Amino acid sequence: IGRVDTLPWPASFGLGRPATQAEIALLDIDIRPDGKGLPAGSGTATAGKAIFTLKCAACHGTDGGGGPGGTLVTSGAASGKRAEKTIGNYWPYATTVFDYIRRAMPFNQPGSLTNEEVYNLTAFLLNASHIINDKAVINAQTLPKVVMPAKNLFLPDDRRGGPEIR
Amino acid sequence: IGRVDTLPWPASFGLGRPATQAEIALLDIDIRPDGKGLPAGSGTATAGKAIFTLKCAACHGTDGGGGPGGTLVTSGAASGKRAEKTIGNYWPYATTVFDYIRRAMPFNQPGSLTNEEVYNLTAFLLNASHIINDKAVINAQTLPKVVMPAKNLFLPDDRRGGPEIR
Amino acid sequence: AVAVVQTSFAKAVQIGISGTSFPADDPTKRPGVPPGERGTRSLFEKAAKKPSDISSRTPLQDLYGMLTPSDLHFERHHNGVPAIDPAKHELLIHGMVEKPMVFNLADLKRFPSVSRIAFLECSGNFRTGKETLSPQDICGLTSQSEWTGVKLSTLFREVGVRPVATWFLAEGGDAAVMTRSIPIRKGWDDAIIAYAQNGEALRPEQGYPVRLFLPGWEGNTNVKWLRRLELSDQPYMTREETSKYTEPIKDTERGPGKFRQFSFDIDARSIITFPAYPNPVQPGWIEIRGLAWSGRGKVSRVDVSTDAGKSWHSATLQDPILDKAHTAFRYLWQWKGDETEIMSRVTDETGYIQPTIGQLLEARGPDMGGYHLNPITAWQIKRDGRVLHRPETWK
Amino acid sequence: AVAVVQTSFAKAVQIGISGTSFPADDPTKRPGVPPGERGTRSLFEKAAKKPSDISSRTPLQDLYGMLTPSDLHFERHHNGVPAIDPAKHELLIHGMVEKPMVFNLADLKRFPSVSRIAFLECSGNFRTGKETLSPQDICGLTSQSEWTGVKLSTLFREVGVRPVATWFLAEGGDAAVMTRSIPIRKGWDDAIIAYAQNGEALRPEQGYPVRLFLPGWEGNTNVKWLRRLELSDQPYMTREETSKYTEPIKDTERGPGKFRQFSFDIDARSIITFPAYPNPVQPGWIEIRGLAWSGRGKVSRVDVSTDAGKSWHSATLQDPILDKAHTAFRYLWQWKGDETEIMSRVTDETGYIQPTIGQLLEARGPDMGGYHLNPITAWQIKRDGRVLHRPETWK
Ligand code: HEC
Ligand code: HEC
Ligand SMILES: [Ca+2]
Ligand SMILES: [Ca+2]
Ligand SMILES: [Ca+2]
Ligand SMILES: [Ca+2]
Ligand SMILES: [Ca+2]
Ligand SMILES: [Ca+2]
Ligand SMILES: [Co+2]
Ligand SMILES: [Co+2]
Repeated sequence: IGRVDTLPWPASFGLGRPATQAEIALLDIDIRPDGKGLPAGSGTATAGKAIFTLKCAACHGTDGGGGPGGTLVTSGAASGKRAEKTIGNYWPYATTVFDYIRRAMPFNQPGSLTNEEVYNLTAFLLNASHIINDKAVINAQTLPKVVMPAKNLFLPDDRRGGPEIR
Repeated sequence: IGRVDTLPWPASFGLGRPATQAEIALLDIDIRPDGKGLPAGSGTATAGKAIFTLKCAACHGTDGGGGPGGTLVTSGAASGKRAEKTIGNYWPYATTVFDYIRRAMPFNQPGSLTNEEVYNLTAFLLNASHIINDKAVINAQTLPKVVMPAKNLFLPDDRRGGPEIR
Repeated sequence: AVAVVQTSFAKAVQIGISGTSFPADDPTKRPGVPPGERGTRSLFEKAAKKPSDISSRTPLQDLYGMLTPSDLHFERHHNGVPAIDPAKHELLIHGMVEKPMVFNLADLKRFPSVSRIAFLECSGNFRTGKETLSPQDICGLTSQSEWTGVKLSTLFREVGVRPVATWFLAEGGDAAVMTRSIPIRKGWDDAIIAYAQNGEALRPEQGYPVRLFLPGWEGNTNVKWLRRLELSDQPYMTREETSKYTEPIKDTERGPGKFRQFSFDIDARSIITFPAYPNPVQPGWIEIRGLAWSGRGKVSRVDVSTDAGKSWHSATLQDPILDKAHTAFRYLWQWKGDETEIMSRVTDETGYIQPTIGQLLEARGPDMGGYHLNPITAWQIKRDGRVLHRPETWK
Repeated sequence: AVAVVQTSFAKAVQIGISGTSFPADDPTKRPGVPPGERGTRSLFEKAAKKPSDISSRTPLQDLYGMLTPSDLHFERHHNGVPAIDPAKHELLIHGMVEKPMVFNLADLKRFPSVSRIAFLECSGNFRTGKETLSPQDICGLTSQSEWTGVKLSTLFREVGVRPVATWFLAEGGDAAVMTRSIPIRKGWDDAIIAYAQNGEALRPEQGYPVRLFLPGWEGNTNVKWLRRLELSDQPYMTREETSKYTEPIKDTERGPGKFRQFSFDIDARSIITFPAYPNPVQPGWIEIRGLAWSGRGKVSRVDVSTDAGKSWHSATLQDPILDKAHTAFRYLWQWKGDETEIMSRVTDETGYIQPTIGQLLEARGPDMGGYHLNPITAWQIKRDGRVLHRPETWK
């Protein structure tokens, strides 16, 4: 939905500079649900468990079961109302796990993990949440295909103003 | 020009407290051109000169002729365009001299003068500006009667907006 | 210099006529502080934000008018406030655009600019559950500033956003590298790449040197310390827009257990900030004061009840009433000392009327979560003048 | 904590994939500062007032939008900023009233209140004479805030001002015990006894805890640190309103040598704040920006000339355009590198058009003094991009 241009402005103000592919690549760390953005590399739950114990368990508990940084691993759908909202019941896309861990964790050393470490940790958390089996290899091809329990929980906003309370 | 009261408000909000005559007297230090507000006491140029030398001359020069605090004594009407604007050519009311000195001077010890000192200093500055003679006694009766050279220099503002530049 | 003044003051007391009647620290009797480079705040003024580990709340009950002092603007961040050198900070715009570009701060400031006064509210801005809560505690995650920057549409035009782009990702340069996906229509409509706040550069806590500002949209989408925008034909489903800023709803067609996603608009809301806990009142005339706002446009009216919701009276709105802005309201009331409850209710220009918590529960279901809660908030006035929050309980 | 982060960062650089390409102080790689009680200003921001012995000027060329940060609001005082304990400060209203009353700060805050955004300008706000002057130097004695307080008419009503009263004296509690006489109509009209500024308590430099605010009137009449109002049937002819804030005029009927007194209104004025000295420009598109205001009402239009006054173009005014308020204007211009002069000219809603210094001289005479000077101000754009004030010379 671009816009027809009716402003009495120059086509370009000539400010800024073209971005190079190299500098875009450096910053373009996001991962889309379709897997766009996933780097080379791969991981497994077993390798992930070792890294998790070392770098994550202090804040999230052994196996992600809970700690000062919050709980990462529970299972069951959101219909079990008292269950904490976690990867296993409230994350609609597996790609988000990779994206979020890589950009923000560990909380005290953000941005310090290698892609390989992130793949391993992702595999570990998906396995601990009973979404993938413990032999599964997680990489750019397999991760977007993981179907998450929470996939169909979300509806778009239907609040629109006006008298109706939603 | 009071106002007809059409507000749907109580006649009084009942806030604040009545002022006592004593506390009004303590704060009511202003002097009007008609002499309202002048206290008991009196002064002469001779006595004023001594006080001036002690408490004022450091900033305004010997006899008020000029210093870091500005010039107090010159004479001649404002038509002498290069003359500094002082008591002798630019102050329309003598009462203002008493009022201002008492409230604001000496600059480094404001509010420290007795009424008697202020009368004396006023007499000194009016005499030095050739407005009263050196025998004149300045008090609540005589000060408002002193006719200042600048009395008729001032006109009310005639700017009113609209296209005309004034 | 102080010693000199004090000595001469002591002397003045002995010789002066009124000196003896004034207090020893009479400010009319000693020269004050000379003009300076930066103004000060009186040491007698104690208004402060209330910090938790993850946020800090604006002291609404201590403020006046519609603006929030920049250093009292609420904070919410996900791994602290970064220290950014503006000379090194850049904004990259790429993805579905003709010309991927990098803009430094000087570039951004040279584009045509815009200013607007608007509120910013966190969608998690509600607390209740006990009587001893102040407006700051209940809803201190809303603040208002004049924001200045370049319209995002101007930058979209500059980089040549492709017609296929329907969303964009906004990414921050903080330690959380915060990301949110935003529908492109908001970018073309009124989004601002803001570099100034209340006349000066953004404050670090509000995204210095540059942030996304989306008038009327939930705080988290207004990505601070903005470093990158990527145009896309789909949302990115970031952690914030899936596992976090989503809330349980009642879906009558598809059954329970559904959640609302991409719930951007801030529903209309108001709160009385005076009288309010912790400040007691005295019997007599009281000007009831508060703030009202809507993420969907202007405030149309505010009604106030002083009898626990039985009857409502139209409050006065302070001009100017601005689009998506805190609007001050006032209602004059005579309190005779009886126990009662007072509350306010806003109507916005779409006709939306601020609901009670009961109406929200009915519309959203019993497990409605903690986001986008905008209920009418009542203060209990006790006979002894204490003003207490009336807690809402539903879980 | 910093040491730990730095150590782990060094390790990250060794093992990380992108770590090696980021600068060592990358704010995405270390937790930021947690939420706090008061926000901060970036240490990279240097905007400051310029103090003299008697005043301090707002850095207009460094600001954005229409508001002035409270700590950058201009200062003008006659013997320093007093330190006032608000619990001890009172306002006495007496003279031609039915009930002489004393109000403390809590009393004043309980009355019906009002807020408005308005400028405050010193009538001595003009400098020229050399090329190296910035907007701050030329006209930094104007600033804008949202002021909140009680309308003076509300207090007049409370004390019962007698119909014979035609003036009132306003007196400050500073070391100058500043006094001005004000026509009573201003008190009934829109005068505010202000206790708040930009959402919080007044700043000490602006009159804490309470000041007189007279929208559109010369700064000196807006008595700060207000302690007393006396109602009278004549003006007091204080030093400020006789020997100081008066100016030479041309009186065609009564001859030369006359002076204007009680000249309260601020005439309409505008100034371009960008481009402006000391900041140079580069060829290309430039958004010319500035402020326009009038003490007589709203700004109706601003015209900008980029060819030394030969032709004029209508500038865009930023909403909201408020009564007696700084209004931001903008005009998009392509500078091709030629030497020229740019300038702005405001028209207010009374139809008053900002004059040239020549028009002022013709209307007021050759010796027009330093008050109420509001001439069109031009910036010379040099071929090398330097921007210099075009000095006005007439004495
Ligand atoms: C020093 C404490 C700490 C460490 C170490 C830590 N985390 Fe976290 N983690 C947190 C905190 C705090 C949050 C919540 C952040 C927020 O709210 O924005 C969090 C959030 C998360 C989340 C999102 C949870 C949700 O439901 O949204 C995931 C996933 C996660 N961490 C994974 C990890 C992994 C994997 C590691 C190790 C590589 C790790 N964390 C190490 C503190 C920590
Ligand atoms: C420490 C310096 C200092 C001392 C001592 C001092 N003055 Fe002043 N005086 C000033 C300054 C500075 C001003 C200008 C104040 C202002 O602009 O508001 C001034 C202004 C005046 C004015 C007003 C001049 C005008 O044209 O408006 C008068 C009258 C005056 N002083 C009288 C006195 C007298 C009488 C004394 C002694 C009792 C005195 N001064 C002591 C510094 C001083
Ligand atoms: Ca991407
Ligand atoms: Ca009096
Ligand atoms: Ca005394
Ligand atoms: Ca923040
Ligand atoms: Ca890395
Ligand atoms: Ca000041
Ligand atoms: Co939402
Ligand atoms: Co004037």
